[in-house]
Amino acid sequence: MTSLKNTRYRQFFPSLNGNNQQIAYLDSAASTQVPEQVLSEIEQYYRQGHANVHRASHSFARNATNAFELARKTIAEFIGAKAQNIIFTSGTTQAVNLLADGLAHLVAEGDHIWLSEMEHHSNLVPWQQLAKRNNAELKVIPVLENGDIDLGYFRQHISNKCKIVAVTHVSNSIGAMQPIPELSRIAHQVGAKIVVDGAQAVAHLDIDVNRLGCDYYLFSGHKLYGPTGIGVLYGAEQALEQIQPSVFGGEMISKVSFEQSTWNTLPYRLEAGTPNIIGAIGLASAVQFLNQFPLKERLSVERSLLNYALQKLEQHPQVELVGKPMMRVGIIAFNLRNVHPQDAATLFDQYNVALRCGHHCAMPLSNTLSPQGSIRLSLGIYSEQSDIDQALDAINKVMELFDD
Amino acid sequence: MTSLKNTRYRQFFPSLNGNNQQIAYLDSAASTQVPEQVLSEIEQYYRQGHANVHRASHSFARNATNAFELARKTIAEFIGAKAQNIIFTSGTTQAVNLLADGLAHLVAEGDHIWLSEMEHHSNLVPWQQLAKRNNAELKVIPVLENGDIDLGYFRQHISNKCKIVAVTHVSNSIGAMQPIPELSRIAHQVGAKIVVDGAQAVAHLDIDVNRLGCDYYLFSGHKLYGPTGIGVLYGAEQALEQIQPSVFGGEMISKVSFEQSTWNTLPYRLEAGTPNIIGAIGLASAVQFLNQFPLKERLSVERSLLNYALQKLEQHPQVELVGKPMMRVGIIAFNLRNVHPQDAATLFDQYNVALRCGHHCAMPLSNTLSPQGSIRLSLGIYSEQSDIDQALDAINKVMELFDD
Amino acid sequence: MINTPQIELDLEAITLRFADCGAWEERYRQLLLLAKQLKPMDVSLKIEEKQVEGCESEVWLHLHDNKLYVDSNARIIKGLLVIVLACLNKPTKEAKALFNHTLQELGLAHHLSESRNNGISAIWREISSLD
Amino acid sequence: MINTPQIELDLEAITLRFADCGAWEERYRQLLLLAKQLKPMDVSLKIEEKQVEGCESEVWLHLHDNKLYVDSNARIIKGLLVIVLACLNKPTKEAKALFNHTLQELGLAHHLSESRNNGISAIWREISSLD
Ligand SMILES: Cc1ncc(COP(=O)(O)O)c(C=O)c1O
Ligand SMILES: Cc1ncc(COP(=O)(O)O)c(C=O)c1O
Repeated sequence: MTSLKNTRYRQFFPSLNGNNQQIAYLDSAASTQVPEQVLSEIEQYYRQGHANVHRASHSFARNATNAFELARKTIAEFIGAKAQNIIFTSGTTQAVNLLADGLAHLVAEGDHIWLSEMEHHSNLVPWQQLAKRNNAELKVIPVLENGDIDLGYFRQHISNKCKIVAVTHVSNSIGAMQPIPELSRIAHQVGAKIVVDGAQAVAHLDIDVNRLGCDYYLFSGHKLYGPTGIGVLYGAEQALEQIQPSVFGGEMISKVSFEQSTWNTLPYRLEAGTPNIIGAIGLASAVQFLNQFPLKERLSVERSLLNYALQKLEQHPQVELVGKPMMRVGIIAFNLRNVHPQDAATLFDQYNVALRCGHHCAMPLSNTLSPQGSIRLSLGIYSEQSDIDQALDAINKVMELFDD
Repeated sequence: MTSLKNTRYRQFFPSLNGNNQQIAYLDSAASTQVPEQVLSEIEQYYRQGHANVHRASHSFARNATNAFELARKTIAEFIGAKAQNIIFTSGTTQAVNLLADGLAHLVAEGDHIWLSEMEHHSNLVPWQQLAKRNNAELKVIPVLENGDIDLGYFRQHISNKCKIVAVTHVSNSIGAMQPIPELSRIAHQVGAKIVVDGAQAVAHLDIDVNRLGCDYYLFSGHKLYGPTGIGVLYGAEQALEQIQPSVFGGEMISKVSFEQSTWNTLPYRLEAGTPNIIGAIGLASAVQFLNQFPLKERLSVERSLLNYALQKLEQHPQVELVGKPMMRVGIIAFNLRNVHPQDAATLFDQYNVALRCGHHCAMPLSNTLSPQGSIRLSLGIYSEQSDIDQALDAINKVMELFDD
Repeated sequence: MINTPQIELDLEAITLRFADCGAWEERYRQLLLLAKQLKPMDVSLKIEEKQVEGCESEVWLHLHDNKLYVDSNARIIKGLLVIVLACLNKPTKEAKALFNHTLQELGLAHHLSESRNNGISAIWREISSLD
Repeated sequence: MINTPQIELDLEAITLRFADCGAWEERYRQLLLLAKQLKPMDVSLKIEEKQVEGCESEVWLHLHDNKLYVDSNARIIKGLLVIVLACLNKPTKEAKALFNHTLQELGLAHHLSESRNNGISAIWREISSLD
């Protein structure tokens, strides 16, 4: 139990110290706090002289280009990939859209696109719209009562009409982890590409895209202790080549006339316009921040804390868990008996416990498991047992207030 | 001439002081340096506690949402617009793409899209691809020998087949300013929408979107002393309503089922995914930085400096100006006699003069005016006479080297 | 003016209930009790068409014969709705100002944020559109 | 090994030219003079198909009968091309290492950046693909 008392990580996050010490921030699934190190990296970059990247004919531009491309490498290695397989985007959502537009040519009339029932809207609506445009069919892997996907159903129903499988690695509303290696195998057996939304996974698991066996892996910087406005689309060698550009302009071009344009090489072809240079540098700095801690320890501290919270909540007579997945990562969804989740969140706020209520941008799942929505507690590297205890305390007080 | 010696502004830019004092940064058209104030605003925001916006059930989220929406207001007012007419994008390029996709429904087979010959690739290729998809025709306003557009030609040839006119406010390769109010009138006479690429204008002119009379106005934060990864798409009331969402996911949605989705209200409908919160806040801080100086003075200081540079370059026997537009803003393109621009840029770099050579992402114009490319000198608020003098000095030294 | 048949309390009576409240918890306790003062809305009216857009919790709003009926399944919102109704013996604009003022007085002002997903501002938007 | 009929200097002669150079300006003066040592490439070969992708300035590259011809309209690149050719009396990989080493020695190392638009690395990529 000593690891629960671990306060090694929190000290690096200025927003959770000083004036904010009384706040239990349990909303990391929405966005994470940013460590000191990232802030000073951002500042230092701008102080040393900023420039646009790629057309490097002066020292600021050379420095910017080197820092930007080094960031690509750092981030690539963090997920077991090579720099040339990393496309910078503005976030997970843009990455999914780049894919849904860029892979449209793979999806013909009558083809299938498979999703799970627990997808975030960002990994659902782009595919839904693609299906609509191409007269393809959206197929859904249903979720079992406990919140795990029905793998048997998927195995049974997928056919070689399926061209794309798009699944989340970890559900943002209930924390369920999907068996990606298995899903990849199934997808590849029918010749489909598999897209994995890693937004909720990348900060909480040891990610190796090769072991996962997926074609594409996506995540956002702002859920990985980095700045907003930066995201990553990883694509395996062949898979990346398949993405046709759908956003045009700037450095993604090789030659332009009014009659036609030819595209640059990868990864640049898929990065239209001036990239978010400082976003990439900031995210790489966040990754370096994480890299300085032994991975196993970092993950096990978080897992112990999650188990602690889970145990306490499960035992609480007035708490109803929403979803009890076999493998859970970073997130617990629950409701308080006879209390609307929005009321709970309002009062939690009063008790300085920061968490979310609602459908968590996953309405279909929410409608299946808990139509009124739920309260979501989610962890970050800086989370501590005291945060959980504060939340538990708040739960008791909320229930008291509602007892009248 | 006293205003030329003005060193009021530079002191606020850490990257141009201290170690870098010897560098003459004359590449602001590519990207601008960032003032101290913006750096501390970014740091302060993250230190005080960051969260995702919009679903504000705790104090970090409320603060983030307030800061983000206040940023929208600040930036709106800077260009004479209202907050609800501002869509945040990741940059000008993404803004043009949002438009080219979102206005596709206005362009039928055989319709025309008009551009000028001096468009940046980012305001060219998206329209070219739209024209291709919709079997429409791309029409080009040619550029006269001096680099101004041939307004007469445009007046004569535009017809009510034209649905969209997309023009740059200021050319990024030669600094030519377009007569936007006149172009807006012409476009509206035939019932077309007019899109204005303000990337090179917004830092250097007094922008009032109402006076310009355009339907859409776009720019990037990183050319306005703000961070990378943030841009703005302004749309007039009616015009904004016309843009159909083309990027899906997150807060742009009102309701989702697997069968269909309905969209949120404006501006959120066009902002898919977690927005670049820190980018918006940083850009608003840059705007506030500018707002503290009297506008007229700020612009006239820059204009005097540009005139000084222009005069010196015009008089230089070995300098050939590329483009001599009637109205010039912030940029001068030129070549050195018998010196390839890339050679010049390499040597300028040695003399600590930071400027660009090449086609400046505007190949069609480059091919017309100067097929081998050109050297581009561009100013920012921090530019001083000493920077120009250093460049002139470097020109003389380069010519000496090449004389052998 | 709109009729509000779901409540019997007037604004004075409401503010009186908060008069002795010290800590925020007591204020919220009052607000939650206030929610119980809202007579139920006919269930047949709790349908999607009557729902206010932009609320995290469901809020229903129905105007018939100049009578306004509201409801929510979130109790804090329901308590706030009672205060909304109590303000509606005035033209909408004045009523909204009064409501804002009252919330400030009662120490519940942070429910007034103009954030898009703030149910309360969505409700006022909807009520204004009834004018 | 590839033949390089456009130059007569060998690497030793080239480095000798830089031996007395102090300031960077003298080194660049030598580099610009070196460019003049490159015998012209047949104009009929200066066409788009022969152009190296990823260079800001045009660089042409033509291999015929194991003879390599190169040219550029930028003089600094042309000077560097002379050094490239002088290194090519070795297998490509060794030649590239030798070239990098030489540039370091001559104080021209910043032309070696791996930046995408760096003409020099594009040229080596192209030469390697000839192997
Ligand atoms: C006139 C013009 N339009 C568009 C752009 C593209 O801007 P961004 O790269 O920030 O998307 C630029 C900048 O390079 C520009 O100068
Ligand atoms: C599982 C999942 N997918 C996608 C997203 C969208 O990420 P972003 O808003 O950063 O684009 C999120 C975050 O909200 C998420 O949790």
